[in-house]
Amino acid sequence: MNDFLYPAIERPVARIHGEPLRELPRDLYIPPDALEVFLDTFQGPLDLLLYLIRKHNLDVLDIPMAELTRQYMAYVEMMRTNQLELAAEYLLMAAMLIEIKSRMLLPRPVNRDEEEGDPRAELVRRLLEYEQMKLAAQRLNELPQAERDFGLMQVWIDQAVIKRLPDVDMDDLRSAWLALMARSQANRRHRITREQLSVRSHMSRILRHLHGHKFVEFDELFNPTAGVAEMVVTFLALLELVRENQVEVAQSHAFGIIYVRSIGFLAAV
Amino acid sequence: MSDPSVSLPPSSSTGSSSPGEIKRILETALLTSQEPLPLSELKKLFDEELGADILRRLLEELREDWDDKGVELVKVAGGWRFHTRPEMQKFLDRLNPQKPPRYSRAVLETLAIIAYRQPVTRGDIEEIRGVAVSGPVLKALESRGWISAIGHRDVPGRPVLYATTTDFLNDLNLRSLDELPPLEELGTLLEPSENMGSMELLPSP
Amino acid sequence: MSDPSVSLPPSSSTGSSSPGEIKRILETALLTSQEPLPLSELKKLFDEELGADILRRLLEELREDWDDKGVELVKVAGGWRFHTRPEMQKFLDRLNPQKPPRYSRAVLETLAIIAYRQPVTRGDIEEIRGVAVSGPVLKALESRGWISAIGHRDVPGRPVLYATTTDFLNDLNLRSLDELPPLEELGTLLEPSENMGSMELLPSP
Repeated sequence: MNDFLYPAIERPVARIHGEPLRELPRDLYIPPDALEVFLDTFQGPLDLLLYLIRKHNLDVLDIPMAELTRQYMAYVEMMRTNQLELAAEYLLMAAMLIEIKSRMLLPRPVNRDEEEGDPRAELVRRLLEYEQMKLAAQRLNELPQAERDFGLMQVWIDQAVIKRLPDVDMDDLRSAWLALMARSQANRRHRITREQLSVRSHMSRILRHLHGHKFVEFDELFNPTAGVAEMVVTFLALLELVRENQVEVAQSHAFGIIYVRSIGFLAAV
Repeated sequence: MSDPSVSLPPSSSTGSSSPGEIKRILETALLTSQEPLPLSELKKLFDEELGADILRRLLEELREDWDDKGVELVKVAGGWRFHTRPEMQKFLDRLNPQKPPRYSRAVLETLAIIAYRQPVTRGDIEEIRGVAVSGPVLKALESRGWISAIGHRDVPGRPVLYATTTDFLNDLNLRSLDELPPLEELGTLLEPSENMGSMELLPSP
Repeated sequence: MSDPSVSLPPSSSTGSSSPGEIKRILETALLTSQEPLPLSELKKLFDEELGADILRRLLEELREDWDDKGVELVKVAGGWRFHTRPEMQKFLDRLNPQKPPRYSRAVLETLAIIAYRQPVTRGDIEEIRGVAVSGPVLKALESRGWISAIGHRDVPGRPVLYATTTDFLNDLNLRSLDELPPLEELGTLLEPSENMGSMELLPSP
């Protein structure tokens, strides 16, 4: 705990001419060589003030401002000589301390508001809030921490080579088709003419139906219960197949049975 | 549990640690290590000098302890490590959905052409795509059961005609080909052009 | 081993999987995941709909199964996870001499302020600490995944508001922010003799 709060007290504050300096001088005179090390041990002016108050066992609610300011200024003076850029916040605090001190020297108004109480009140509030957080930080640091104080499981997931097949959805088809169309715009040799999908699918259906039969009766290809549109599409599909030379439609005599025959019959199947 | 089964020689150099404790530490180290741990590393866990034979015996015991678990202790090239048994993968995959594999553009476009323009020959597909269609592309779709040869076109060479199958519809959750995104709709997603203008459809039947 | 102790209701919807099998799968999933797994994730492991109460019961049993191991099953903010017991760390450190960074007081104080006062702006932190908060300090906490920017305060300059993350709770073994160590009451800070007695203060000058 001490180590966390005031590491400088435990470890050598600095080495001066090879000699470790284990304790801060009581009068806070800090040898210039040690200043940087000393500075690192405090988080800022509040931390230094807190240190001074706690070190001298001062009552936070009744800080002897003159003494505190004097010590603080001695410290800041040291800092000014070689680390001015680091000292800005400390100087600000010094100004605040002097302001509080001067306000305390002024005679207090007779009817003072509650808010205009002890000029040290705000300083005390900040000191206490800072100290509260400082202790909280220490407690947090004492909590067990993953990796530092305990380990996590890392069991290897053995990826057996199970072949996963890609999924395809309608969006994939849509974008594939869009890509085709986009390309066809760039390359006009390949004209894509749109046709009714249903005609095409019925062409497949008819070819499948013809599959394995030498002839199929024309009527058989139509499903009257499916509605007029369906029948028209089937008919268009049949016409298209004829046009593409895939089926042959034959009628031996007028009003006789019309037979449909696949021309490009896949012998193997 | 299995401590009594460890019959260490009386002159065992395990010092203060019992075999059970050693196994407990080995197990913990192996469960938390990303890399396989060779015996030389595992030895470092213990203050006392542990012989390789003792370590090996305890590791064997540990392996048996895990016999009926979803994770097993195995010896691989780099040493010992725990890994999941193959039958666990299907469960774990549900937690870490891997990026599913994707078909190449060639496969998808070919599928789209067959779906929309069936029945088509390889030549038709090549004409539309503007490039040759390689054998593996059609093969991938055939072996998936999504397309099949349904006949030949009666032209010189008698090219095979392809169409989509019922499996294709099922796998894509379609009741019929009519449920594919209509082409007219697709046309509007692209900048209109001269060429697109020529693609006006026949009136609906 | 502990299967008989699972008294699932007869109408249990665990379907084909036995409680033992479910535990085996849960265990495997938890052993392979560095991240804690919430019940909602664990449910995904199974085809059947498993009630949260059944899962919780099986997880409790699993926790007991690991009672005498170097690894324990715990519940943290993000869900359930296995981690090593503290007494194992000294052994694990021998394999892995590289320790994670010990954070400076500046980092820890900043973290404490964010944890206890969230959401806070950089200005709020500076106000409490009395010094500027350097970029690297916040960066260190952000890259560790312990804090994140969660918005802006609606004041001029719209400063970023920081809060702690679930990973922060997980890494500190906490289920919620309520489990953070309680803040020292300001009142107790006012009594230097009691509170600061342990600080070996020099006597007053």
